[in-house]
Amino acid sequence: MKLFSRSLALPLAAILLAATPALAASEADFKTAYAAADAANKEAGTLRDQWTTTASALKDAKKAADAGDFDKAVAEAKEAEALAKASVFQAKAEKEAWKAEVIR
Amino acid sequence: MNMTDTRFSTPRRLILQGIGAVALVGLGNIPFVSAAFAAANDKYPEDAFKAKTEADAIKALYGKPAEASDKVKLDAPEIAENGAVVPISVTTTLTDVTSISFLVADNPSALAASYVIPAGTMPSVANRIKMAKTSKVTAIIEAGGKLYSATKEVKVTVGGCGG
Amino acid sequence: MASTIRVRASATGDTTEVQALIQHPMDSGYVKDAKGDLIPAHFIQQVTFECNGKSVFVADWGTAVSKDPYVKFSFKGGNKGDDLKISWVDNKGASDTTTAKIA
Amino acid sequence: MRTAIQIVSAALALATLVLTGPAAKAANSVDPAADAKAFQKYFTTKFPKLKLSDFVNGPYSLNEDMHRQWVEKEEFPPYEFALDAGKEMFSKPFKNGKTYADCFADKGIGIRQNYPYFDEKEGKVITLELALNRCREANGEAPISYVKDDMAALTAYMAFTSRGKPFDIRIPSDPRALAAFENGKEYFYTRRGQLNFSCASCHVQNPGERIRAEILAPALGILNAMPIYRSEWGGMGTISRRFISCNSQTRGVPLDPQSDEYRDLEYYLSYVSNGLPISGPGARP
Repeated sequence: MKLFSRSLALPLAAILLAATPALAASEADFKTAYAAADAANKEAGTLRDQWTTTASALKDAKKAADAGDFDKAVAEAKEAEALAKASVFQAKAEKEAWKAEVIR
Repeated sequence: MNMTDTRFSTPRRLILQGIGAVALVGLGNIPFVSAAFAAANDKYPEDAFKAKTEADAIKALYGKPAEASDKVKLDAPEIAENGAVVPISVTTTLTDVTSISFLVADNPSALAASYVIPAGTMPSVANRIKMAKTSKVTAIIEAGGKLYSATKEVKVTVGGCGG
Repeated sequence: MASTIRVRASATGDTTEVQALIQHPMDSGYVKDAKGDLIPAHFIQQVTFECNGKSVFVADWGTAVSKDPYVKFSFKGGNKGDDLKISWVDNKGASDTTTAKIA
Repeated sequence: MRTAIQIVSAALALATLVLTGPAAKAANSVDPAADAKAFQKYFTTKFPKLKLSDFVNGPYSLNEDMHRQWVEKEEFPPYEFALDAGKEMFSKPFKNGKTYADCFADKGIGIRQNYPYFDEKEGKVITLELALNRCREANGEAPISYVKDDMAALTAYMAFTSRGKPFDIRIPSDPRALAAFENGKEYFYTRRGQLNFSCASCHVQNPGERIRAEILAPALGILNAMPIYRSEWGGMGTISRRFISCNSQTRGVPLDPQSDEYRDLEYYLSYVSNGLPISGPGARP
């Protein structure tokens, strides 16, 4: 049923992306990763389709960074970026896809 | 049955109406109330409500065991629309009823509500209770000094798709 | 302040049906608030119903009675126009009373 | 990392193609009347046993066990206190002596079924909740929250005075009104949030189905009982509060109450339910 096939694609994609850092991440790595995630999430905002999970990943990233755990902070920021990018993709895809579901 | 009842003010003659008006024969005799246990007089049964399990609550409240009886008609939903508001009611054809209680086995404390039924008051009560999770719900009726009960399982879970 | 007790008492023949809805949070003490702290238990413990000075119903409630609690019962011996006195007390000692006429 | 994102877009692109292929009929000519007819026909065919007015009871018309629990609640409904509070607030004068009645046609009594309406001067949809706050501001009072009890109490009282009156939403032949209607329709059918659901996923494709404890309400007549006392919230909820909570259910970040999309969504949902009676305030799980 189309309801399930599509909704599984996105969460699965997000889980796939838990990157494992090779060497210890620095604060600079965190800043770039966080900036990328934040930018993608802002774009999702302009498309009026941000996800609550992106917001919480960003929050976790900042919390980890504040605690000095930059490995975790970068990983969380990367996940936030992936989620934000997926939400942007969803918003763009839906610009046309919604018409197919309208009751005729 | 009128599905959309929009007359707000006038009292409703709906299917539940019948529960309230169960006529009870033979109320003439004045029951001897042995004030042995808290349920008989009006003091708030503190420890019964503090009891965790159903058995302890019944012991604290009545001090005697209850036996299942088909004369106790317990009305409870199969799946509660929401654990916060579960409409439960009980009625009975038993006579000389002095107390009615509702217990939810798996709630943090089993005794939910207990009602003193003076002479002249019908042995039927409707109320809305809270249930933590799927659990057996028991109604107990004290009639002529003996305890009768009926039990039903009510499924309870949260709603919505998770958020 | 309007009473916290809403009552509908109607007599048909010699049987009076009583419905009461009481405005009260009925906090069980098991629920956490948004910040994660436990909301302290605050619930009505006893509601008494008297008609012409005689007790017709007493409700003892625990922590499992719904918010804005509702109860319905019937009794014999009440007539149209009689007074029905209802009062509740909660575990913090707060209380409220109202008197309704049987319709 | 890059490749992972490409996998996501490839999978989605494929899914979108499959979907839009068959129904590629251009839907660009906006015809609200035809939309409403098709909308109501979809639901009356899906639930032939229901009368049109039954749809205003949402889940309670689709499940007997739920219906009995609703009947019990309606004996002495939990929204009783909000209704009385709303009636009192509605007639309490502002500091300047005026009351809400002075802001509305027919003193605000029995007019809920005309909301939301399209304001041709401003070129946008005005909902009852927005009109109430505007009335406050016009009389020197601070606006109140769209999701809290006071707004729910006021709209509960106004809805109650319209009980039984059929929804009567008008779309003037102003292109901006048609655009607002279309914008609401788009929002209704657009999938959002990480769970990738649209309003239609639940309320068009799966009404009557269970979603854990709840039964999904049909989209037809879904706003007729607003505002609602939800057992889930242990309190009243306005339309704004309901839209917000639906968004977060699908892990979508909600918009601000009364933002364009929400007002247009309410415009669309109310228009396609024209003819169904107002039954607010309502009780829901």
